[in-house]
Amino acid sequence: MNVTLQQSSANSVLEARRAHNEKLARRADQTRATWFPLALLVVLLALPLLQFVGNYNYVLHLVLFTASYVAMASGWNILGGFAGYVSLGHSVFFGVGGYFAGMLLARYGISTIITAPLAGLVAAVLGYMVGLITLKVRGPSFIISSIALLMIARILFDNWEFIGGANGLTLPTNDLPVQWAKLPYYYAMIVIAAFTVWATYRIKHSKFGLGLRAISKDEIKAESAGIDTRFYKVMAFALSAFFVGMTGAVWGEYLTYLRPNIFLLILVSANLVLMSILGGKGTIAGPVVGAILIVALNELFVATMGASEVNILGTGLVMAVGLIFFPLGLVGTLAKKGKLPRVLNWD
Amino acid sequence: MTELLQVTNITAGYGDGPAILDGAHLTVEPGKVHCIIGPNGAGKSTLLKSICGMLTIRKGDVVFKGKRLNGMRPDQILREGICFVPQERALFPKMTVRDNLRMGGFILNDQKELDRRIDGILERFPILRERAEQHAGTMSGGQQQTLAMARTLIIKPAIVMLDEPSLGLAPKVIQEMFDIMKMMSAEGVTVLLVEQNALMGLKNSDWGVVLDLGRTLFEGPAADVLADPRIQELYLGGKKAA
Amino acid sequence: MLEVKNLCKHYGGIKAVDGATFAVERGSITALIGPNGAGKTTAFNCISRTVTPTSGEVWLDGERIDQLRPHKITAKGLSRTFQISRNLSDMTVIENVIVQSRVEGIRGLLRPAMSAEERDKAMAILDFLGITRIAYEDGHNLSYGQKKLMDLAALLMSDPKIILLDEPAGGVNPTLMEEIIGHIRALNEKKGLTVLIVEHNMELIMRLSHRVVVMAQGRVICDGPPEMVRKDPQVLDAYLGGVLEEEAA
Amino acid sequence: MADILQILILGLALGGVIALMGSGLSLVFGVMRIVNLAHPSLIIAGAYIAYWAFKVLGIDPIVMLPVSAAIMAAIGVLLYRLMFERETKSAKYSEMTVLLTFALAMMAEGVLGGLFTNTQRVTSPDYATDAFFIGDVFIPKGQLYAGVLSLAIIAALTLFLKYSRLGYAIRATTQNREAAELLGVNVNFISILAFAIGIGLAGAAGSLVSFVFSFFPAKHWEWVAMLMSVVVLGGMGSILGTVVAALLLSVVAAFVGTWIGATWSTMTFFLALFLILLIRPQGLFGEKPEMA
Amino acid sequence: QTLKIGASLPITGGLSVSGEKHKRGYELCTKLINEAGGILGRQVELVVSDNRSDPATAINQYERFINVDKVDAVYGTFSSRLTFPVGSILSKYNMVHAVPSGGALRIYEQGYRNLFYFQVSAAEYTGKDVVAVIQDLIPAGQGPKTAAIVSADDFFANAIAAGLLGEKVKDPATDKEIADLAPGYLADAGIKVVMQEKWPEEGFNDWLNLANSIKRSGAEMIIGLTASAEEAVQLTRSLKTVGATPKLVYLSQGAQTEFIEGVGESPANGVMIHTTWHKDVPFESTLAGKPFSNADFVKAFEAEYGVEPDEDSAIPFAVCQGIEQAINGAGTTDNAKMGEWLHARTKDDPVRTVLGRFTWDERGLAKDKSHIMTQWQDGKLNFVYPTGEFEGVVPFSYPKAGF
Ligand SMILES: Nc1ncnc2c1ncn2[C@@H]1O[C@H](COP(=O)(O)OP(=O)(O)OP(=O)(O)O)[C@@H](O)[C@H]1O
Ligand SMILES: Nc1ncnc2c1ncn2[C@@H]1O[C@H](COP(=O)(O)OP(=O)(O)OP(=O)(O)O)[C@@H](O)[C@H]1O
Ligand SMILES: [Mg+2]
Ligand SMILES: [Mg+2]
Repeated sequence: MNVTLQQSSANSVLEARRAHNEKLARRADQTRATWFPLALLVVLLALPLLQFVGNYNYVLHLVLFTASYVAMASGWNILGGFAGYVSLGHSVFFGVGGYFAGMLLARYGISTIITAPLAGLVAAVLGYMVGLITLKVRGPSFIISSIALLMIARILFDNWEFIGGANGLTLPTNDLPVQWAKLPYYYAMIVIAAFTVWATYRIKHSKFGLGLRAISKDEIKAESAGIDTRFYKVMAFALSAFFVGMTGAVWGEYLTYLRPNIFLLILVSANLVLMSILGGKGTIAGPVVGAILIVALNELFVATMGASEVNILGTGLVMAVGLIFFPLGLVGTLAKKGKLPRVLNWD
Repeated sequence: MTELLQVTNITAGYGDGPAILDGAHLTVEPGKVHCIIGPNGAGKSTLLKSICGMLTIRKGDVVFKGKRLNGMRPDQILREGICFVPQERALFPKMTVRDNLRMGGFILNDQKELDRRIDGILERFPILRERAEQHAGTMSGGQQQTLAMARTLIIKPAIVMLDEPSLGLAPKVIQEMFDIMKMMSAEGVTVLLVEQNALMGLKNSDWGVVLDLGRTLFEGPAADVLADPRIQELYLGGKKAA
Repeated sequence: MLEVKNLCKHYGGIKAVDGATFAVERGSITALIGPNGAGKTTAFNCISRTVTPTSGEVWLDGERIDQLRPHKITAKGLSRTFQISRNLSDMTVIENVIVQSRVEGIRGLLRPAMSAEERDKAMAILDFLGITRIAYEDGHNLSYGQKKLMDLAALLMSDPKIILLDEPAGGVNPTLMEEIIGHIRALNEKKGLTVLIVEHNMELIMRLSHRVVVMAQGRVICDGPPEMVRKDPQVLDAYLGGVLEEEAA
Repeated sequence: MADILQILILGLALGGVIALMGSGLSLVFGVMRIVNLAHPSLIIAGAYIAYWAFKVLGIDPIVMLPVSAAIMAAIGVLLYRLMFERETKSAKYSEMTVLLTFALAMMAEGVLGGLFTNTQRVTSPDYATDAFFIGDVFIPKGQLYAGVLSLAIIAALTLFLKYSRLGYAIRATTQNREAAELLGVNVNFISILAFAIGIGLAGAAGSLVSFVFSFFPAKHWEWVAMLMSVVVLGGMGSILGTVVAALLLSVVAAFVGTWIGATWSTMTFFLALFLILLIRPQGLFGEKPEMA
Repeated sequence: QTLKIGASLPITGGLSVSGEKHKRGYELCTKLINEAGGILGRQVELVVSDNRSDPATAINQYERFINVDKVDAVYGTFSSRLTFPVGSILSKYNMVHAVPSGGALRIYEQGYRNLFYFQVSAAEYTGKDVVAVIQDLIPAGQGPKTAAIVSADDFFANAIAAGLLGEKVKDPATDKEIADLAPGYLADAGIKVVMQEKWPEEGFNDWLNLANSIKRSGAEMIIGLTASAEEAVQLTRSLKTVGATPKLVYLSQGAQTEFIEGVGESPANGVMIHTTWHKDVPFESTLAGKPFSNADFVKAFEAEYGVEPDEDSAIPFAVCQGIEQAINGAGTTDNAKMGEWLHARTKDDPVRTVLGRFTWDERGLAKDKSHIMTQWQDGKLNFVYPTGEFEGVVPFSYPKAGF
């Protein structure tokens, strides 16, 4: 029998696959828009000038509030997004940072803006130690262990008389006039947020970040590829706690009131998770976009629907719809489909 | 010559990705052993997945006993009589070997008959009988492969499609495997297999198919495929025929 | 170079590895064969410490490694592949490969994830294995054989001293396998790479290996040069089932 | 001595109810790999059904149990089709479901709050605040009935999943969806069924809980952490583990609460979780995770 | 142009039950004012938003009221834990802060300006009236000699407990002593505390065990300082289940309808609760310049919502009345002037609300007021103390006949 092998060079499948791969390759080194976050930062730094022409305290408050969540969600992203360990207990570090710096302020009068890095460090050490225990398990068990951590911290703080127990602790307010009173915290928070975003960028593009991503996919494979998974994970935990702790420090003084149930709330952690996931877990711009989106949505709900159960229903609905239609988050899903606007490509 | 399964010029791919198959065709005749060969990534597994309904077919037809299968679910296609053992072992890792076999006969309604057939299988494969209560996920690679194969023997379908049945099996067992396949085809079950161990595969088949870059390059008697020098060089490791 | 002494791994009543002892000489290609369920993969797992051995010792270069964590062992130059490929989904093939390149010290951690040299090196390896076409594909979306090749590429990326291959030929096209074997042999000859390989493809084993260790039921039943092993009646009975004679005929 | 016995009984009584609530969670995880964070809020929904039936029609919550289970199961079918169906193919199904059910919990809270206000409710059949007195020692009737009934339900369900053909199909689908489909299982139907069973169980638990604890829509936050701790401690997916952990922890908590202080009794659950992670990460009855 | 007043309330979350009732109080009062022509001739627009029981959100929302909605005045929020941080922010903006709920003494010792508490007194002093009932209404020698105090670990409950037990109130930030309440009201009345226990604010379930401990302690008086009506229900039901037999039960919460609905008539019988308000007390107040009695309030409330009001709606109603009178009195919505006007109230020219008359000291605590002690009797909440001040006082029932 005659065998015919037509090795036609114009094989359409070959073409299609090559085109596909080229598309993927192009996406891999798509130029990122570093100018955009920088421009955003400049605008935000100049924003308080508005105070000269009127009272824009609420705008500043919103930006500050958003920035604090940007910092925390980005910090959370290191552990939850890069390493794949979803923690619902990160508000513990928010609380530890807040209380540590807050007590220093109350007793010695040192502003939390100065002690924030120290507070972050304390949170990081705690994160490191907790990580040694809880990072032994992954998936649902880890999530639950993080909730348990939160509960334990809550009970301990509630019963620790030295820091005011469940009744809380008031901090002195600064003496600036109403118009300028927010500025120190505003700038501190913007700087912390910017620093955190920059840090997550650096981490993602380092060997450490690559290792974390490998860990999030398959820990055994990662370990056998020569990655010290335990060290990487625990470091990721400590780093993410660090940024959340710093934020907590400044937030405490800004609120002038420390109370376990302001900081140690599951809803605070849930917000971090929601923001990161809605924006795009594991991406740089994701937590930022998520934070802005959630704060804006909250404002919208408050403004249009006021007080009602619609509020919580709305939040749940947004989360569900977001997850169903953007399973990788806004940034992640758009990037996968190749439809991400250039300005949001930060990684 | 009446064909049992006719695949004509199908196009298929994963999700909204590129077409992996484009212009693949295949004719399966009753009672014979068919062997598909081709390099890695040629689309062999993809072809089998398209036939059994795991992938949506974008263009072309799959016709089985005169009935069009396009758009049917895998479980419906199984009930039509086409059974598929994928390459990545389709076992239930946290079920025992026996329960895996029991699942193999899920479409049988007669539980007594099922138990009888399971016993028959365990009889035939001593290694499985030895491990009947072990979780399938903790078995060795070859043991898992054996189990996956053995499971297809429980129901007696019109066509069995096997994706690299010899994978990870010891030489002695491979021989047994092919013997079983021959026996199945003798019993009237049509076999369609994909093999990288092409020499072995073709030697034990009646019909050979060469697939590369998503299209069928050659279809013909297995002996012809084995004999062709270009196929030798490209797909069989360049050795002279035995 | 690699010494396994009295290695045991028991799962409840099942003795997956039951007192296996063998050694791999520096610069040699040693094959580990045996029937299905003989304990070959389990032995690999114990050596690379993916599972904890029940008892026994593993020595690498005169140093005991069975107490070390897996990444330490990898850092000492011992790399392995998995019988059932483990790939990192949502990461491209090239990332899957580069992940395996060596990172040393804290400073190493801060290095860029993918330097230009690493990328070039990875691409060269992929090219050799014929899978550049899918370099940017998701590591999960590959065909069975492609995954095996990707694993192999990752292994070569880490410049190991000794590699443990678990059925590298399973599911790989024979023509391509020929080339891969050629490459491994070249590495072995030129760079003194030590290889321990598990394979069921006897023909390949006979051509490639300097020495063959045969396992059955968790024990080593035969150990010697290929010619000797293929004639051993015990091996023929337990493993080969007379295949080779048939082929020779 | 009577004291110790009494504390033991009270611990067991509370443990029975917690076991009931937790085992639904465990079951849904065990057979479907869904960590249903909405389970407590669906229990509350079930409790509302029992509450209104009790208040308006005077039907005993125990009698209402099958009805509220059926209603919740029907709601489960709807939820599955709307929220979970399209996720089943996702590689990150398990992780996705954690987040989706979290969203579901919030939505349920919102809807329940809108329908029933945030006033706290409790059904009060006579047995709810009554007890059997045996000498000095008493056994609270409400908890006893709830505990015994729930153990019966759980046992029945476990047997069903273990031995029935549908049970096989459900387990197979969870372990390897593709393979199950290739073997002739209509996986979508099976998934809906399994989900409906899980939610129906929440409905059943709701009826029983309605006379043990008081509830309002936001209450689920308090329950979720405790129930989850019990489930992890017992070993994710092991129902026996959940029951044992619930009973054990409740007894320990009862002693801690009496001898050390009520504040610390809640802590027992969380500390125990950390301890188990230290010494036996897979939980009391969990299977050791597969390695290579 | 409308006159805007903002209130942030916990409509969802842990405090939602009371939050919802507060909203009704504010809404009803606003509606009545508007029907009567508004304040200063302007219609009043009430802006309520939900802070989900979260302090940070509450602060955020008051900032929003002031800066974005540009409200003319605000009403306070519910609970000490929310009031504390809100106090700081409102003080900073110089707003009049009329507090419906937030009884911890520490709030009033922070030096916040323009704070006005619309309840009897700081929570620390509540015990005074409890002990007064025992001393005045129970024949000498028959009163309880031992007490068990169980309390929620809540700002408010802790404060009541501190007064009863005679603890020191300290500011943990600076360790400064705010008040020394020694020896405590119970010791004053010669009652020995035989058991004391606290349960955590959230996630506590082990009520039966707690009740059992109370029973074992053999205390003749049970003092239950719960943070919510829900907890009061749980505690009472458990006490019934274990078969406790105290002579007297005093709860800090439980005047609400949910309580009687949850526990049933007979277990509730004889349970004593302190309140700031009771529907039968003949308080006279003014609303929109016209007389408006407490009975009018109850009637209006029932007409609007179809249920009887309770304390949680009456107090915010009074807050609203206070703000209305302050704006009218000052003749402007300038909060500084309103504050001055409120501070200038005297015994003869007080703020008149459905909670009675209010004048305040420098800190913002009401002067010369005492609690109304109520008791559940046959499914009705009757008020039993103070005797001789108003009509309608019902005889005190003692001792309690089991649950
Ligand atoms: N799940 C998937 N998603 C996207 N693309 C895929 C997926 N699986 C396979 N592919 C692509 O389809 C092509 C063909 O794969 P297929 O599995 O059919 O190959 P094969 O012929 O079976 O190869 P092998 O012999 O290696 O098993 C490959 O190039 C692969 O990259
Ligand atoms: N986790 C486990 N639990 C119980 N038994 C196990 C486990 N892992 C492996 N085994 C058993 O140990 C034995 C050795 O398995 P192993 O995978 O090492 O075999 P192998 O030599 O690699 O075989 P193959 O050639 O089929 O891959 C097998 O009988 C297997 O069933
Ligand atoms: Mg294939
Ligand atoms: Mg193996």
